Amino acid sequence: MMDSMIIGKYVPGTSFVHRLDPRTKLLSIFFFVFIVFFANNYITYGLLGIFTLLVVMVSQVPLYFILKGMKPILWIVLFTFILHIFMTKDGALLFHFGFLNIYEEGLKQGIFISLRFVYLIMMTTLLTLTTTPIEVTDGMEKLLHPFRKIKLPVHELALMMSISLRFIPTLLEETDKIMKAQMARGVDFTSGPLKDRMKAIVPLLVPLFVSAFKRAEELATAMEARGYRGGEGRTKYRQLVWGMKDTFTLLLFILLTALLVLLRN
Amino acid sequence: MDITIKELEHRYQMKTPFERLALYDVNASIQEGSYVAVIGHTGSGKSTLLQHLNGLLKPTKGSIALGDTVLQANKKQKDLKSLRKKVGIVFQFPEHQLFEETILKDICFGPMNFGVPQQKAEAKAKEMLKLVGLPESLLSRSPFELSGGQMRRVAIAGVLAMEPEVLVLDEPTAGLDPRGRKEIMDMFYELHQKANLTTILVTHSMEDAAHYADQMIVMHKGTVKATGTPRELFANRTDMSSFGLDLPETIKFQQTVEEELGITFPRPLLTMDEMAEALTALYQEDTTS
Amino acid sequence: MAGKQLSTKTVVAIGIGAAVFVILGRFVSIPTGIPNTQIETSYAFLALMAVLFGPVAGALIGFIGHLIKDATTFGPWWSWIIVSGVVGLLIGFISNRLKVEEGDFGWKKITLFNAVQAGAQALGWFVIAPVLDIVIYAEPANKVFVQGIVAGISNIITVGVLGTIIIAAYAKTRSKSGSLSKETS
Amino acid sequence: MGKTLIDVKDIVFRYHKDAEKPALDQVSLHVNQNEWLAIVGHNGSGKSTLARVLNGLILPDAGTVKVGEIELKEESVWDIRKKVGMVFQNPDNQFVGSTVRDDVAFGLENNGVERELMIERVDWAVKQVNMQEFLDQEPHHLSGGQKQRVAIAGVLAASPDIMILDEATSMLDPIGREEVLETVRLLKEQGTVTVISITHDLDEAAKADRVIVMNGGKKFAEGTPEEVFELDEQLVQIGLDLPFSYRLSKQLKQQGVPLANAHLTQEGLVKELWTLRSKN
Ligand SMILES: Nc1ncnc2c1ncn2[C@@H]1O[C@H](COP(=O)(O)OP(=O)(O)OP(=O)(O)O)[C@@H](O)[C@H]1O
Ligand SMILES: Nc1ncnc2c1ncn2[C@@H]1O[C@H](COP(=O)(O)OP(=O)(O)OP(=O)(O)O)[C@@H](O)[C@H]1O
Ligand SMILES: [Mg+2]
Ligand SMILES: [Mg+2]
Repeated sequence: MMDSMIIGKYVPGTSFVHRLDPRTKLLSIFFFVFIVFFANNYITYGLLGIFTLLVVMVSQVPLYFILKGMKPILWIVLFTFILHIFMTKDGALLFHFGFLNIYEEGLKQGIFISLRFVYLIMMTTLLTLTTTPIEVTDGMEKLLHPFRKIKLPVHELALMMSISLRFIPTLLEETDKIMKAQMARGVDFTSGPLKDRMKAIVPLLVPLFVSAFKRAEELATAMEARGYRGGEGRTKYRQLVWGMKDTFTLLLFILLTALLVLLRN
Repeated sequence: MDITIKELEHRYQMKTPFERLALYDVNASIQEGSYVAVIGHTGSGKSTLLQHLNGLLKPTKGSIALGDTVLQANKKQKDLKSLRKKVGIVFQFPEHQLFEETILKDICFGPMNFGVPQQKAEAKAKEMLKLVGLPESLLSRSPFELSGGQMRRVAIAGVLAMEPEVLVLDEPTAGLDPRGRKEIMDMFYELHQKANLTTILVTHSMEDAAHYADQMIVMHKGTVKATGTPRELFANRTDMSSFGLDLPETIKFQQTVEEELGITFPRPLLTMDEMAEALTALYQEDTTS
Repeated sequence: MAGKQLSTKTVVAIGIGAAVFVILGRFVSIPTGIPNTQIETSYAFLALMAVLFGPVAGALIGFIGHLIKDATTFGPWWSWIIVSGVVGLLIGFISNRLKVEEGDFGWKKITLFNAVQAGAQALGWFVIAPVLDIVIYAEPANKVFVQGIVAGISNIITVGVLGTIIIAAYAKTRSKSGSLSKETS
Repeated sequence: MGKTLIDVKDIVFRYHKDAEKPALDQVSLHVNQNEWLAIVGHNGSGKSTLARVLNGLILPDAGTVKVGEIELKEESVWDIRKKVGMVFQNPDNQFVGSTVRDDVAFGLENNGVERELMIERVDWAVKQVNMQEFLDQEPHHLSGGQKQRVAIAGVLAASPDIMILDEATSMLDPIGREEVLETVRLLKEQGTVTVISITHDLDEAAKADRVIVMNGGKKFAEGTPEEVFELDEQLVQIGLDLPFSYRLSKQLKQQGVPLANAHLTQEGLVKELWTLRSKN
């Protein structure tokens, strides 16, 4: 089904990375986003690169899987790279052709910034590849728990996310059905003048919304019939277990940070 | 319009890790003007098969010939629109396709997409609304103000208004009350006879299959396992249950009677009239002997 | 949102709304004929939801929907996710003025809607997105502003045309009895 | 029959204050412990509305509802919902959790049940509906019948006294339907729950202990299946049908087969046919 494409990002496994508590993974990613900026020379970028590849190896997710997932964003990386190359005009002139001038600094900056992108994306992709959406939701709920004090509706946010994930496959199937029903009534979604194509989307969207609202109403009713009345006084079935490996991972990140700080210019 | 299906295969999501073989080696022919019931366990491929009939899905192997139009694997089909006009499909829960402001507009939507002028479409809409058993006074109302059963009828009218030559019905009565179900099935049957339609009905109701169809196609795990008249097929009870299919109430009753009374009726009894007749005959035989 | 508790119905509507946002964003776009350029339908939907359910729902649908959409492709791009939330929030503020649930979406309301959506999106895409890109990802300024302006203009036009069409179409389905506007329990 | 579990007196309910016809009009009924009560009636006759009142999803405009010792009021709604579980028509729109396990636990979480007990209850309930092999499955990988069984488990886990099935099988194929009904039948026979089943399937209603017929928001008839189907043509007139065996018996009688009465089940009819034969 279409749905496997979308939620099926998760690659089942039992690797060290898979078994980490989702909180650890979320925190690590959060950390990583910051410490990437400490890198500013070849050594630090190299260090981060080795680290990233190491994590990929430990996760046992095939590298090509990650690279494939990155495809859509590759052109952004490329764009950034080119932009930097042509914009920075410091250092020695490396290449000259007509009005094109490439300087040493420009090349360096281009490479660095692109690498930073690649590292960031690889790590976040790795998170979604090794963690089920439910775990992510659980992890977020737990991490945000303290913010309840300032009236952030943490439980509700987590519930919204899990309902959303739960209904994507269902609604996707529904979209497909409505589309086919309207095509059978002569709608053409893909050809004709733009104006017609804009209009053709209405017979798809209106029924989809009507159905989504109906589902929302029925689901809300079913939830209330089962005693749902907000996060207050609720217990939780799912539990997250913090282990040695989680503490170890966080320590590793601290070590990495220290190294980066030491080795940067 | 005769329909001939040859070695049809369909794979969903071809060439992805999620590829799934939903139909294979399907062969069947449907004569113009016949009423065919397609039956089979959930997931046996009935809906997949239906969607090939107007080019919503394309064969990944094999071909389907509908009159002069031939849909073939690996061949781009140009004029799908004219095919879609000739083959109308009533999907499961068709009320989900309603979207217009008024019932009139919604029924006219299909015909007008196929180039029928507005006035003609509106006249047709009125006629169809009556046919499905709703009063004309509803025409200017919003379809979303109706009850579920009424919405179903409006959606059906929207397909009928396209005046298809082949009418494909995918479980058109699911969720209706007994009267609504019977009214709609009878309406389709009447239309089938009057307008000389070719009707293809997917149903889980063996009663409906036995009652309305003159041909049946039995699907099982993605392919056709048997074809024939209801009487031929229901004569073989063990086969039907091996395909995960129920039997019509009358046949089930026949089976119990045969087991309990230690007799065999010469043929499958498909309707209540036949059943009653056979039992009465049996009783009279007993009393006179 | 602080203080006031969200009703079950709102929570569910936001969850399902975010799901629809993801689906539209990933699978339902209108090809323009220009290669690699498509009209996104998801922001038109976001506008509809914001108009129907108000700023909190608008913000959360934009935020959660965009977050999930990104997370199921290559990983979250926070700056733009936040902007989706902001756009939903800002458009949501005119929910009470428009009252689409009552089934009328005439010229006056259309004008108001478009003024607000254009303003909200201009602020979001032209200003907030690039600034966040610079702050979070330390991207070069001229690149992100160009990016933001391109995205912003195309989204403003899309929501202006498609958003107006679908809100009007949806309003018509609600012409009389709107059961969703009623809250149980 | 056991003691009375639900007692409904003269309830009236309107969805819109200015609606000319109420959705429920002076309805009274009672439900006995451990019975199977079928509610039948045409589309829009008020069956679902009645079910919603019994679970406290809506409060009647007039009349009283008592579940056990508790009277339905704004304050008692949550206690009532603990006692009365509901399974709805659409399998998809009541599956809240991300997996079978989570969904069954949902009701328990809402009621603040301790985790240890929760794990025990979830495992027990899932076994009752024979879904233990699917604990970690996501809903879109389950069939309609399986989803409905999960919904039943979700209700059971919270150990209610009464389970209301509102056309819980009408979107299923015959096999899924049989799966679900068989599950409920077993639970009822074990004495685990009292069942109120809203259905369009008259053959299913014929197997109930008692039947209530709704028509246009009013209670049209009430009694054992035998009593109710006596009404015959009157039921057909309000959009209902008669069970298969009943129609066949009638036709046989008309054609001169001297059956003593009209049968509601195939077994009964065959038995009498057998007796008739052996007499000759
Ligand atoms: N869009 C799709 N993508 C992938 N697989 C699909 C899709 N639609 C159906 N299938 C699969 O194809 C097979 C046949 O499905 P189909 O819907 O044709 O069955 P059916 O006989 O109509 O069942 P039902 O009686 O439940 O309607 C099933 O295994 C189903 O899971
Ligand atoms: N949410 C609602 N708002 C307004 N009117 C409603 C609502 N739900 C039901 N009604 C009306 O109340 C009446 C009784 O509806 P109800 O849903 O109880 O019928 P039902 O017997 O369950 O029908 P079905 O067999 O179709 O499920 C109908 O006239 C219906 O149109
Ligand atoms: Mg099907
Ligand atoms: Mg109902």
